[in-house]
Amino acid sequence: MLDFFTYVFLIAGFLMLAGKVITNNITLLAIQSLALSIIAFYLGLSGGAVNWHMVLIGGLTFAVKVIVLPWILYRLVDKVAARRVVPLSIGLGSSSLIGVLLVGLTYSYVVPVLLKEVQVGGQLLPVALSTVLLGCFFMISRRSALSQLIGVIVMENGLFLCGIAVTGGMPLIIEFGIFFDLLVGALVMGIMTYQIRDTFDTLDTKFLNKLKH
Amino acid sequence: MLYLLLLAPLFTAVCCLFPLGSRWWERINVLGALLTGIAALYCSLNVFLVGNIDRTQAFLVIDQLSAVLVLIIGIVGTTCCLYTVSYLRSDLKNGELTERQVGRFFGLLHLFVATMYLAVLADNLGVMWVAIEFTTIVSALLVGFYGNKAALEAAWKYIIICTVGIAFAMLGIILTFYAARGVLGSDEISLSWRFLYPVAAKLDPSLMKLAFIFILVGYGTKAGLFPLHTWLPDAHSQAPSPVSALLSGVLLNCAIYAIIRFHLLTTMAVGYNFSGRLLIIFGLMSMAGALPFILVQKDIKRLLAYSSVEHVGIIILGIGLGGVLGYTGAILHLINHALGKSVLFLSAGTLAQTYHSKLIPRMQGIGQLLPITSKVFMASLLAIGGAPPFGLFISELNVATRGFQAGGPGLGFVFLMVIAVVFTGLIYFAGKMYFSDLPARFPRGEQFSVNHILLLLPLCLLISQGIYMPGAVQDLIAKVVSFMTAGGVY
Amino acid sequence: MIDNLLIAGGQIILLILMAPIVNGIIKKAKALTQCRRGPSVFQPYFDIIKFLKREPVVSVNTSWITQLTPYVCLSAYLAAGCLIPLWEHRSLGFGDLIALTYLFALSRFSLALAGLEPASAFGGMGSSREMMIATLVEPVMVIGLFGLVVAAGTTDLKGLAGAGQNPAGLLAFIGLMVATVAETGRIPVDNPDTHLELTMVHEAMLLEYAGRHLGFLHLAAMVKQAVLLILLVHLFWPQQPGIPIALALGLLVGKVVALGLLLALIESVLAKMRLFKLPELLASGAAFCLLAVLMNSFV
Amino acid sequence: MGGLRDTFFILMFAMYLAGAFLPLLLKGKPKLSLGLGCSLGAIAGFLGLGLGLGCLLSPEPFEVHFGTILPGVPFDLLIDKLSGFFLATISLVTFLVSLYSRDYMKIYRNENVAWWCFCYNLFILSMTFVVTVNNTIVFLIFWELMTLTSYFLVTFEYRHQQVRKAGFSYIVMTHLGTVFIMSAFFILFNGTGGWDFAALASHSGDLPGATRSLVFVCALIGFGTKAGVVPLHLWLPQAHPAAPSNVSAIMSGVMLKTAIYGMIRLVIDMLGTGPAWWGGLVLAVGVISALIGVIYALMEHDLKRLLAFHSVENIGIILMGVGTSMIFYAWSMPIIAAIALAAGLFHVLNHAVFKSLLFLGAGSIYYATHTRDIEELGGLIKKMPQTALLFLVGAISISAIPPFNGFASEYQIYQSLLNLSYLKISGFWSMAGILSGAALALTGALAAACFVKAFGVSFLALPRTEKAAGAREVPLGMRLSMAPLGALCLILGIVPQVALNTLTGIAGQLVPGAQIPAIGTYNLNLALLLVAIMAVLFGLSRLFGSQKVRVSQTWGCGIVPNASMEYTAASFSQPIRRVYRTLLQPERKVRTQFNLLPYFGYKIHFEEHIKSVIKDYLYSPLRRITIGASKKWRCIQSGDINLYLGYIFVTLIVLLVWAR
Repeated sequence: MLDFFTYVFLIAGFLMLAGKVITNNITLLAIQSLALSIIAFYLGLSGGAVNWHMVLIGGLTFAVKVIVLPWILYRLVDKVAARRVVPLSIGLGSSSLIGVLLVGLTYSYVVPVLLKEVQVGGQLLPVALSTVLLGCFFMISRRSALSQLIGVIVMENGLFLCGIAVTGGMPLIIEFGIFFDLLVGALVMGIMTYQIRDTFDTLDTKFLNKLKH
Repeated sequence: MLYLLLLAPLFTAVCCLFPLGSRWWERINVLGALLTGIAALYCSLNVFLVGNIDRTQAFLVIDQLSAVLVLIIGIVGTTCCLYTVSYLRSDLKNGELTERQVGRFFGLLHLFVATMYLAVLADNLGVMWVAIEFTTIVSALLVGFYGNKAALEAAWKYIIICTVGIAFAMLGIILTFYAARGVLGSDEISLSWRFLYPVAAKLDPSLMKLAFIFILVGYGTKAGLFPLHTWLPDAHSQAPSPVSALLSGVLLNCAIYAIIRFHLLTTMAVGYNFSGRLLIIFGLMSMAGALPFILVQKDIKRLLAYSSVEHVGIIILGIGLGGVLGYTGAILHLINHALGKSVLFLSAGTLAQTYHSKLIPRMQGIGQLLPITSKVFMASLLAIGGAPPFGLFISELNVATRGFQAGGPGLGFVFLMVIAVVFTGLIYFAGKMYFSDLPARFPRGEQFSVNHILLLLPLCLLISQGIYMPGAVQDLIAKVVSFMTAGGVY
Repeated sequence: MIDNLLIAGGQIILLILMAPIVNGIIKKAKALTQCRRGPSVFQPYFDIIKFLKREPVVSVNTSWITQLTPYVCLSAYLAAGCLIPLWEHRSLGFGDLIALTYLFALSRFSLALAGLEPASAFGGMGSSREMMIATLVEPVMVIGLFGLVVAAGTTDLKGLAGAGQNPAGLLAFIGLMVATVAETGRIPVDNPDTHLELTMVHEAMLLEYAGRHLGFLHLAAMVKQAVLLILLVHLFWPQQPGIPIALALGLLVGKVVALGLLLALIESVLAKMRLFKLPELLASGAAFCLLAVLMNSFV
Repeated sequence: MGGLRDTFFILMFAMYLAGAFLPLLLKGKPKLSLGLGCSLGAIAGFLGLGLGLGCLLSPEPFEVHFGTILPGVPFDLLIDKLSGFFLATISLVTFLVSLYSRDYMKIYRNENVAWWCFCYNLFILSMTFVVTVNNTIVFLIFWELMTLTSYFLVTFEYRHQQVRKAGFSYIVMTHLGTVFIMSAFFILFNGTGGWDFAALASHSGDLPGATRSLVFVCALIGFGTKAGVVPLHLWLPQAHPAAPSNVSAIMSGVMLKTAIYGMIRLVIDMLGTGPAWWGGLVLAVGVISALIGVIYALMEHDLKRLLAFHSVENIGIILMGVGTSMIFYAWSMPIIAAIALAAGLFHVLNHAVFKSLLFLGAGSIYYATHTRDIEELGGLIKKMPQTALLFLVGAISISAIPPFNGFASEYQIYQSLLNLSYLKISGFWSMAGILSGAALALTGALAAACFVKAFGVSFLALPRTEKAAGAREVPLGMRLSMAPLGALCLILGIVPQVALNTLTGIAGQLVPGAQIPAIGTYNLNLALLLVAIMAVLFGLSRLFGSQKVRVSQTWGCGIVPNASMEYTAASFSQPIRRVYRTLLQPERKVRTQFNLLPYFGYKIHFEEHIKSVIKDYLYSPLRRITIGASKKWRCIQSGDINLYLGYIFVTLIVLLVWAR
């Protein structure tokens, strides 16, 4: 059960790399977030006593990342993205390949070698770290401002999973802080996307290259 | 008192949201800035003079290290906020902004200051992270405030790159948390500096190593370490000048502060060789990497921004080299750079505003256009270049000495050489701007005003740092350094 | 001190008396080798006395420097002559070898200035060439002399008596001879007998001088030649100490005249060189001197 | 005694500070501020001279403590004999130059003279402290302050492109040189025992030989840059002419000497004896500087550039003395080492005297004619006879002609070089001694040629331009402040033993316990002899010769010569240019415009330029490479956000892999 959703989490992240239609990416993001909240719920409820902390995180994730953020993103796409297809800086084939490499790196090197002291069984930790890296790489390989926003959220997802996996959740107030942060950040980035669209008539970051040297 | 320090700028920010008109906003701003400055001064001096380390508050703590940062934010932040008044006035006059934006600007400015205070006062790793991420968000709005293409581009790059970087820092915090919980056994205190330091030696070394790498990449991005600095020249050059001054003078220091904290922790857990060496490498890379951009540059504010990268490198190198001399040099440099660079950005901003251009070839004859401001500009440029009688010379010498001792003659020599070559770049452009003739279409001369006092005060402090530090200041530095050499335990 | 001054006075009188006749003998010898009869050996005396009687004429463009130069030149060379102990090997305490070479520089300096002063093109040309030649001669001379100095272990001229009497000395002698030829302004370096614009060096500087001033300067040139020859004699063929003064003086004059004849011979068999060939000539002189130095240093 | 020195010191300090800040406050009244700045500077210089002489002559050093000014850095002064000597030299020159400036600076009355006074007095103050402080960090602060203030003095007339360039190359080169100085000090510093010189010196012996050599080489490069040794001299001939003449007099006369002080202090005093090749290297550097400096000087017709190149030459001569001394120290022969060092120091003093005299003379020419190009001068001896006499004294002195002071010190250096040969340690060193001696002789000959040109072309014959024709004698104040320098040239040349035997005392201080015999000199005798002979000759010609001197036109083959027929500076130096063409690489451009036939040229355009070999083959490529590489490197900041994110990503991956 846990492994299944973990894999869903990873595969959603991976599929994002393989696709270039922005709406699909948002859907995948929502699916990934859903997987994350289910994992949180599962961890919170599956033990003997109910871990309210986890449940709360799951709920928040569900509310913010499955409903609010995708909704905002869809709205943004409707408003600003003239084309649904995202320009790439690294081709789909090679980016998938690099994605595999990254996952391989986490599975074969980072977790077993560098993190051998961390006593966390299962797939949670490698999947979480892979997702962080994949999210970052997603941002590198996409040249659209919106995709970069999505990438940030994917990275946050990875971080949350990592937090859950390694520590069973950070202290609550901090989790709240991070959530709030994320929400505000996403909002600000959304507003900026909007402004960029207004000013540059495009979201392609290729045109954001006037400042150099 | 610590809460007052946070609430004063927050309250000011909130007040500025009300539609009161620019006169009132200015008054609120001045009042708030002064109040915040006094509170900051009180809090930090309380630590140094009375030795009263306040660790009773939940989530907030002020010790020697954070007191230094509070002091810097207090001085530089207040100066910048006060300077903003005239800056915005002339922007309003030039039609760059509307009156409605003025209030928003003040509000964001004070919010920005508040988040920085939170970042350095936070006792909790997580809170600190949140605060630093908030500084990014708020200051990104300020960077993009003009809303033109370049500003938006800079703001976008800034927020995206820093957010990605900061995300990696979170991984480091999670790992630290995990390691600390294994030792401390409790969730609530495992993220608190004051509980972490005493047990630092027991933390798992391999975990802490990895954590430090993530932290270094994360906060290093925010601090502008090469090659993670890419957002910095864009953001600094496009932001309104008071914001550039704050970004360069204080915000970078907040990120450096975070790195210092983790470095102290890691050093005790892993031993000196790991994080120290990493910091040395990154410090040198930042210095050397920024150098070519300083030698060949057209935009004055980008020039200053790259110089900030270089100076962050110097500070990080000093921290990495460690020892009494290294820490003394780094801390002094932290202070001096904040003072010098903020004055430099403010005066350069005024110059750029008057010329309606940031391009060095267009800024000819600054000495005739604005005699006083340009002299301040020249003096602070020399200061930043590392010339005596300014403080940066002394702090660089301290770091250099430590470099020769700990890193061998090669390291020390490269360090000194890079600084000297940077100086040549700076003096070249300074000469071009100052020793030239003003085009006829500009008016000449300026009146001495309160702005110049705002610029001269930090400059005087810098000179004092360079030739005569009062005994009290020397004690202050010695206290911070002994705090650091003791590994952050009090 | 007083007796030193008296000896110096004696040497000066000797120099003044000896220098013209040495010059006369050289001229005579030259003439003979060229199958001419030549003027009397005493001709230089007559010339100088005649000049000294005449009133001096100076250019309107000149200042006190022009009028001072003849005195400076002559006294510098005479003073140089006082530095070499002539009959007793007794140091007079006026200076040593280095002072001697720099006294030459003093007179050259003032003469070159005087050459520039009348604002004519010739004088300037003479000064310019003179200074150029000096820069070539000076190192040769100094290397040669220092080679001997190292052998003797002192720069004092008393101690240097006969310093050249060793195997390396011959090499040094050849080198120094080249330097002397150049310094005295003889063929192949300069031709003292011509006033052809394109070739003259020393004479060009004197072109605006007349009367008493010219007489002094001619005398100075002769004294310079005599001093250089005496120096060579002192270094390579020294006087035996303890012989009677009259004999010593006679021997000295004889030796100097012998060297002068050698100069005359050189002058007769060689042709005047182009000015810019001079570095090659002096380089060969320097090479001989260097060889001498090498031999002296590495023994 | 100590009390008196305290008073002198405090007064001097106060005067310099007042001289710096009061004019700035009185900026509105330029005349007053100039007068105040110069007078206070002169008083301070006088006090400094007294203090310096007092310390030079007194057996025990003079100490001042100001307490700790920076973390771990006490501001302590320790004026021993060496410092006292340099302090006295600096103060002597600055005293007279300050007096001179009162009148001279009037030609800059439209400029910001208050700012000039500020920089000027601070400049002198920092020089004063450079040679007297006893702490590395304070030394470096004042060293840099000295550079900075002199940079502002150099760029005083910043409206000229040339001046800006000169200022830039000056500050860049000396700043880079400072890196080497700092390196030398910091390698010596071992982290304990503080920053004062004694602490650094006390453990310098424990360092391994290679490290000590590294310190030495760093010191040589660093101080050599400031002193202007070849090939690090490039800034010098640019900066000196760019500055106002009174400033060049100080820069050339005494500022360069602070580098010599630094070298002696760091290498001989603190580092102690090293292998003989140290001294050999210094000697070689000295020889090369002397020769190259003087050859380039000959090619110049900008009077101040010419003098600047002569500074390179004279620094070379000084270094020959210092280097020889270091060789003797290495062979532990303290007595001849002390004498050699004294010879070098004596030349320091002499060069300070005659070079500042010459620069002030050049300043007077500029004051009178507003040009520094000697091709535009001529005939000034009639317009400004006293200045001409003083300049001539300087010219003779610098050409090392007896009985003036240049000869006296060069003579001592000759003797030291020959000592090197007499010892016969090995054939190599004997050769080195002789060849250096020959090089010194050549230098002297070239310098004489150069000053015949400089003096002859600018002061003698006919005025070449209106500027020269309209010249008038400079104000009395300027002449009066040059006169003591001229007198000193003669006095030091006639009785050098007074100075020399004091200076051997300094050298003796560096090697305690060595009994250094008094040096006797013959200069007085020689001078008396010369004067006596001249007097006799003069008397005889008065007695027997005709008293009248007829004045007539110069003979010009039938036409009355005018100024355009005079020998120019360029033509004067042409033979030498030709002899040294491999080094100078002259390039000649001749364009003849013909009238009708190729035989009737009516207009000939002639240009000849020499190449600065060192600049063309060393500095320009270096600069080009630096700028080119920087431009290439900038492509990493391409403006592409994806790339930037990639940097973060790659950095992280690399660190993760490295962490293992």
